[in-house]
Amino acid sequence: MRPKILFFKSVPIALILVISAPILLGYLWVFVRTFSVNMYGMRPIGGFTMRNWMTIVRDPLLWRLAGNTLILATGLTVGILLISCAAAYPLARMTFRGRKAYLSLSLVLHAFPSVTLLIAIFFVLRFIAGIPVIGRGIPIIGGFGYNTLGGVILVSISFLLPLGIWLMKGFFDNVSWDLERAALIDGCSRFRTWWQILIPQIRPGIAALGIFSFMHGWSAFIIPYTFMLDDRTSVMSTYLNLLTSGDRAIDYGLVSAVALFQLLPILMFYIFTQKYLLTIFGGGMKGGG
Amino acid sequence: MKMELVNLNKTFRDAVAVRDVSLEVGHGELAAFLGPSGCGKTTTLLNIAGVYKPTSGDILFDGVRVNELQPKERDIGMVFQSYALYPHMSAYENIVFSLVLKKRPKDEMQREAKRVADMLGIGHLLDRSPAQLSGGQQQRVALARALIKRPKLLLFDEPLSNLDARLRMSMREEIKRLQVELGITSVYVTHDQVEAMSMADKVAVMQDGNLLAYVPPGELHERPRTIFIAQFIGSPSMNILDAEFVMKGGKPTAILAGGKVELEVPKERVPKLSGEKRAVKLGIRPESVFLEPQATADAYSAVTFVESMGRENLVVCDVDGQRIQFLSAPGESVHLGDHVGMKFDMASVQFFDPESGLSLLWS
Amino acid sequence: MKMELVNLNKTFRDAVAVRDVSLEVGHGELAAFLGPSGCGKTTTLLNIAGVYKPTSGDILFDGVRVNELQPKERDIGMVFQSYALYPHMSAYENIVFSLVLKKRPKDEMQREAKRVADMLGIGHLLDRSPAQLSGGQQQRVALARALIKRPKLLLFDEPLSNLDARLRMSMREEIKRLQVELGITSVYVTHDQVEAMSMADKVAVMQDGNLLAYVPPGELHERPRTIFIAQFIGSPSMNILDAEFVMKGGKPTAILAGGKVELEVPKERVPKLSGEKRAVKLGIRPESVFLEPQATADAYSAVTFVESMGRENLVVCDVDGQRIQFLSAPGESVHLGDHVGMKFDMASVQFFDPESGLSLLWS
Amino acid sequence: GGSGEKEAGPERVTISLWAGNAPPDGPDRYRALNLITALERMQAEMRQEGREITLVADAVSDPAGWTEFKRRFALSAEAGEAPDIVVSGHTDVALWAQSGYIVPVANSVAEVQAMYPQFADVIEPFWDSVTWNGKIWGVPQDTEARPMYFNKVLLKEMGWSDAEIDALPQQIRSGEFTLDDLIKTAQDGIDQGVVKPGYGYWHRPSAGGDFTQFYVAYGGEIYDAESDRLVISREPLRKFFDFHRRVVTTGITPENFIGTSWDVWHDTVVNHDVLFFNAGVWSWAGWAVNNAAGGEAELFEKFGYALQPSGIPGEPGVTLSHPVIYMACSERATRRSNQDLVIRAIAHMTDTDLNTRHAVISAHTAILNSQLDDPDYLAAEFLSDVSYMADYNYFAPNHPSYGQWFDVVYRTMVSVQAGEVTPEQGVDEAVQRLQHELGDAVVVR
Amino acid sequence: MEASKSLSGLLSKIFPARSQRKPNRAWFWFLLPSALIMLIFYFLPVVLTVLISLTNMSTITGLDRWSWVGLENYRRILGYPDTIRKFWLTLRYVLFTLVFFNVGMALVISLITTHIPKKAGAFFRAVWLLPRITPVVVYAFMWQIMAAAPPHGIITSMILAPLGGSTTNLIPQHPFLFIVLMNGFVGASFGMIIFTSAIESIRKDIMVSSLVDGASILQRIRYIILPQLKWPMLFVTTYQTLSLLTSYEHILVLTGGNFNTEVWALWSFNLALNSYYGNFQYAMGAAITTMLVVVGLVFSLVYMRYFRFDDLVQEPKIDVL
Ligand SMILES: Nc1ncnc2c1ncn2[C@@H]1O[C@H](COP(=O)(O)OP(=O)(O)OP(=O)(O)O)[C@@H](O)[C@H]1O
Ligand SMILES: Nc1ncnc2c1ncn2[C@@H]1O[C@H](COP(=O)(O)OP(=O)(O)OP(=O)(O)O)[C@@H](O)[C@H]1O
Ligand SMILES: [Mg+2]
Ligand SMILES: [Mg+2]
Repeated sequence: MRPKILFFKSVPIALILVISAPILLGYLWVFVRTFSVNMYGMRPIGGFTMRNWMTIVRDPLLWRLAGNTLILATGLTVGILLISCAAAYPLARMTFRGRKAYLSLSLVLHAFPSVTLLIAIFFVLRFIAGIPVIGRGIPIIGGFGYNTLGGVILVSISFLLPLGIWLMKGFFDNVSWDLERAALIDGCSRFRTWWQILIPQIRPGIAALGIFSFMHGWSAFIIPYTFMLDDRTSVMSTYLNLLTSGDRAIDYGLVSAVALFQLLPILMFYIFTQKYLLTIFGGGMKGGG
Repeated sequence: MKMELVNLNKTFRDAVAVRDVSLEVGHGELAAFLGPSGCGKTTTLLNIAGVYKPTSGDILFDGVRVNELQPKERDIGMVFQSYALYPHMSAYENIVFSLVLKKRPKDEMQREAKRVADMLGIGHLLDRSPAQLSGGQQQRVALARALIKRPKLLLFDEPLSNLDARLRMSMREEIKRLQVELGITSVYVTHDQVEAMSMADKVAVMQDGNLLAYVPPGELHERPRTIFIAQFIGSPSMNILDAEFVMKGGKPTAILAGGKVELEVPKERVPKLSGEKRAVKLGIRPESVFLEPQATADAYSAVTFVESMGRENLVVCDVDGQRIQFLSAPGESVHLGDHVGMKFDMASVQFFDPESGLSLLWS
Repeated sequence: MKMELVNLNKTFRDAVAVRDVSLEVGHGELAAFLGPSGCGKTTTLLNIAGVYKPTSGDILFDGVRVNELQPKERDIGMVFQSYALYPHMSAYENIVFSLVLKKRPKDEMQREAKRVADMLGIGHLLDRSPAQLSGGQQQRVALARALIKRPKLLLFDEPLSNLDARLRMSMREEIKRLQVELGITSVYVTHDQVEAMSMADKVAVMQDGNLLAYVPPGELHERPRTIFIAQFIGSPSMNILDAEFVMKGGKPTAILAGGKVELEVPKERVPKLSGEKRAVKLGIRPESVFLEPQATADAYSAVTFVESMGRENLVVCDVDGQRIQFLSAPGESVHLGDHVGMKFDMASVQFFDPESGLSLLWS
Repeated sequence: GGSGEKEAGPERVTISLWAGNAPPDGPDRYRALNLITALERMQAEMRQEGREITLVADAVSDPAGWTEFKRRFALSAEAGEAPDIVVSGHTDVALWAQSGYIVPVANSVAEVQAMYPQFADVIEPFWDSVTWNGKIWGVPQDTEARPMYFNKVLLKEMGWSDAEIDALPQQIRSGEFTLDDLIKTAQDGIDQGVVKPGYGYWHRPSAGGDFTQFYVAYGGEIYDAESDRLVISREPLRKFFDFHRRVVTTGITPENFIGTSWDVWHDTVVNHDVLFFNAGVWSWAGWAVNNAAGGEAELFEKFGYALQPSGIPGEPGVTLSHPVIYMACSERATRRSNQDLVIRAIAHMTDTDLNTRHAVISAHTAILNSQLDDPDYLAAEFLSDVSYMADYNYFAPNHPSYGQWFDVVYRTMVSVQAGEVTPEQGVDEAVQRLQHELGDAVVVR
Repeated sequence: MEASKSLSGLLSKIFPARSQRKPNRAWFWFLLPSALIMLIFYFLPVVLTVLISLTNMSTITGLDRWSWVGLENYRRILGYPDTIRKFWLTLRYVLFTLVFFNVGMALVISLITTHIPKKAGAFFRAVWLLPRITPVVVYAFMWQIMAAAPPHGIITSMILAPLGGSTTNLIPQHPFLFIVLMNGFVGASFGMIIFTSAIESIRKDIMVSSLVDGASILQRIRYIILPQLKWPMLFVTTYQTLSLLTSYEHILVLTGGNFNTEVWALWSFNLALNSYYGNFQYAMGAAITTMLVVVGLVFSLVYMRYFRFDDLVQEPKIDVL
């Protein structure tokens, strides 16, 4: 019996090790590359160097861009979570005309490739930039017009919205009706029920969307690059672009280091959300409704 | 607060769950809902709570129509059949949640929670989360949550179903005491008749979404309006026998088993028969049937089934193809296959119309 | 299959839920678990099912240790207290799920499902999803799901708690019949004593994780080993009175209420007292106390509480500061404040040690 | 972009500049940084003229590749947020002039030469590269050549004498050594076992202007200035395709080669004994720093460089020049009307020392006559060596649809090289596609 | 005065005062933010894009001097010799990546990682997240290095060369395989995140009860877990189909569209926004996009029918508000 259990436990691990091998190998390479002058296959050539990491540590711009990136990623995450949790709630749990239509439409819009919408969105942002205060006059995010962090956040939110709404709707669907009923009877408004009772039940969903949107915001390139003009106020990914574009010889050691540097915060964010958001609540209910 | 239902209907897409229910629960009264599983009790409760909107009909609180009022505007407390505890809150937080919503001071909340929780015997569990509680403990937390609010109307949906007999009894007393003390109008769904009988001012019996009766508990037991009620109320349930009613020698008499059994019917129990019809259904509760030496027995037959029910035994006999069940007193020992004599106490006999099932005594 | 628990322990992080429980359920037997809410019944069941792993101790099936076996390798059926129906499947799919896993032919599944569902009165609901069923209907689906499998071991966790009395009775008969017919070893958790008494071959009483007794039902009622069992079993629960035991005129006598009441104790009920100790707890069931004209009464006192319990009334009197409760027969009408005489039937009296709570008759 | 706000006191003007494809700390950084020095000089000059002015430089070195840079510039110009000066390839002139993002510097070469002495110093043919529609739309900043490098060590192993090796650039320049000879020599090396198979000749691994050098080397024409139309010549195109198929079939170039990463590419040509390879002059600087363990000295020891050989015996070799130029943005694009001031700033950026500073650091070749005598420039041995190539260069045409022309030609070349189609089929395909995409804008010869 | 009155009238019509007890519009407030965003940043741009596809807008015309050309752009697209080939390539690419990675691999990973010890599960999920959060250039470079010829290549020099296999750059040899692999390893994490959290949110007692019912782990996956993932699967499949149809970045960086790997989206991007020489043909790009969208719509409709979208959108069980 013992060997059998061992077998059942080790087969999945072995399996996932095999299918993850390309990634593990690839990132091992990237990691080693940051410390070596050059590499042939998995073999470092030319010795060990700290130069790449020192470049990062010493570059003040990079840290500043990291700050901007954090604002973008956080703004996007908070925005998308709030907006899609709000939208998904009535779509999952209220009766009104046009419910299904709204759901289908929101998904279908995703069929439009973001790149080619850029020109059209440019028209919109250019218009918003002309509106006083909202366009240009908000601290930290600048505003919501062309060439502001806020504008970039809004555009990014819109691109993720189909994802958010659909994902959250699925999670709301699974919450027990009696729970919501109990809250209403206890004296909650529908808003409060949503906020205080239902939202905690869909924490795995929030984790999923949160992780996803944070990652998205943290590594977003095309939108900030297109709609933000000054690299000094832009984000990390444009800095990375700085190192890799054109047909110059690319310093892959440095690029790898910056890439890893950029990965760290997301991995930390991921670990955090895993721990706090993926613990789900059980109990307190019986029955299947 | 007085609560009225007027022609309440609730239809789900493919099923009628509540049909034309009208009743009134007076201020401070407790109405119990009894009925077989799936008869629409929970649905009715959810309509009163404002969670469901009646398909038609009205709900009145103190004479005011509240159909359009939101649950939170109705000031009610409810214990759910499924408990419906908030899984992300501790037992304490679950209990005081409604007070938090009312922005009560913290120390008051703590005091009240402690009081209610101790009363329900869960004072030591307040820190646990629902997942760490047993079924009965969860149910008591749900109960505490409804009681702490002291609402104008309390709705209980089988609130004690997961508790043991002793706890259940003391809980039932506590609920009743509290309800009377505070004068809270209450609706109480239960499948435990003793609970319904002992707590309720009036009992509503439902079947398939219809309200069959809404009467004080004693009346329900003594004067059942239909065969269904007669059989549903009381455990073990009433024996229903095919009989013929005749005047024999000037005395009203019920004849059973093709004439083998003749029973004299007391004056006040003579069925109202219209015209010549004499075929009736005779109802007699197991408690009114006793073992009797053969000489003086009303009927005599073989025992087909015996079951221990704790201190008494349930005895089932077959009299000419009709099943009669009754309880044997603790001392008497009856065995399968014995032939026994039975005596019928006709003082509480019931008669029903065999076709409509309606009572021939109390309609 | 014979199922044994040997010194079973289950500890949650901060609480001991099951403590050193050992018992044996013989092949084809049905063991009922009784105990107050939170005493560890469900936890024990989940250990047997293989859902929890014992903290220590063994579980044996036919003498083979199965601690390490996965639930699916144990061939068990279980009715969960929380039902645990699969929300994405219709009632039918829920019921036949275990057969699907065994790759049974389709028509067999349909036949079996129909049979079980009809037996449980849910034949017409097979197409509905759990969310469209009432509480009792869900419970019956859960029951059907466990029964259809005909496993080697059936575990029931309060399987009838949401059903009305009548349905419950017929269901209980069905389950018992099926269990006996198929000879399936079963463990049955319930809070309904009548259910336990009438169905079980042996009853286990638990308190705070401890197994207090594991005996046949009759013995549990007649020969309780501790005050806890005595009071827990039987409803309304046994009166426990402070008394002194003396020999008075050669007759064993219990003296209550500072000598106001003297009761003669039958020979076979004389307590085993060691040494000079004479203070005892006298236990007498409400059923053994009767109303009696004052002249011949054993005791006399004012009625402090009367409650209707359906056909009988529960009467509570206060005799010299001690509470005595008993049932008045249907005919007798007793009112609050009346002074009544009581007669004690000493044939079934119990005596307990006031300190340890152990029986002085059956230990 | 910056803005030209006026305050009390001395007039304060900000002049902004974006330079594309130039990482702020890369060798091309002076494309932007020169503005700072230029404005200091200009401010001093203007103060002498009696104009109290403070000039502030807002120079952005944009590291993004050309594509992204141009997209961003186009959109900011549409939003009225473009910089005053944009530094980009000369091929953008036609487009941006047409869409009104930039203003002409002058109406003729004569006029521009008369404007500022610095402009008069520009080697005259380079003005062609910024001429469109008869007007001058920008000022060249630098240029480059894309030589054919050869591995001297390998040639020597193959039995070439030092003299023969030293004469090779001259032979190419005179048309004695053609592309066919290149294939033959490489094959020779492989046959002798000196050169590893597939290491005879490497072209660049991704799209780039270098490839038109072969087309031109076989006599292909790209642009007909008179009618302002693009040209595609069938026969040269066929030969060009054929050459790129042959290098694979003869085994001097590896199969499956396009798409190799630049990192690998640079390392291979420098350290792994490739006989011939094409690359820009600017690569030299990068190799010295990143690839060659022995720095520039090692490079000189190992490699020689020449024009790209001609395909036709007797014709001189060629090279493509792609000058990067300064352009002054229009009022529409910047919402400012300081273009005169801006052009004056461009003139200061064209000071010899500034341009040389940039050229030397980034290994670009000169565009000013005075640079050729500049001691700093002369000190850069490699640059002086390749200066002569300016005489054999050609420019990509200033035609708005040139990008499409190039894309079609390049893509077809790749599929011919991979053997998906024969050179003849490739020609038909390319011609058909060009006609479909460009219609009247292309002439087939 | 008049104006303000009619305005307030209008406002009170849209936002009825609480006391009026008109049909409740809680849903309206919940939907408002998302509706606004979608309207402004999606709906409007989509309409604009379709309009742009009917013009000759490009860098040459700028954004304000274009003119209408009707269906000219569409005519030209259909006239290209390899339009159809690219279309099939796109479908093939979408299908393979979707089936093997974005849904298939995602399921496998989420199932495995939820069935092995918690920490190991979290670790492997993090590993699979890496490709998504790594900048495309670096990620593409990783693949290039893996496939490069020796001595640089990892696969070639570590695996193939010792076995005597191919020693040239693998990407041009198997371009289709590599674009699917590269996209797949990024795409799998999307489904993985969603499936994992959906699995985590299945009620505990149901998981347990299935085991007691006699299900093995594999059977539980098949009968309990997968059916409860229906909504996430509909979503992931539809969403990822649309994403793949419109994705181009990885192919762009890996092959630049060479070796017959130019899918429609990349083609659109190349035309509209990726001219080395700066002439962005906005209108052509918009036209290709619009055609792509039609394909996307067809896919979504088929999926919604096939997955019985209507059943998945259940009726609310609370009537009020
Ligand atoms: N996961 C858990 N963590 C901590 N304590 C628990 C957990 N599960 C149960 N308990 C505690 O263990 C004790 C036994 O619980 P169990 O569910 O077995 O009771 P039970 O006898 O089934 O009660 P009931 O009749 O109310 O269902 C209870 O006190 C309960 O609070
Ligand atoms: N959402 C629903 N959709 C369709 N039918 C429903 C729905 N909810 C309940 N029903 C049906 O309506 C009837 C009444 O249900 P209800 O829950 O009110 O029964 P109940 O009297 O509370 O029963 P129990 O004692 O078993 O809890 C049942 O037959 C049930 O199956
Ligand atoms: Mg119910
Ligand atoms: Mg339990």
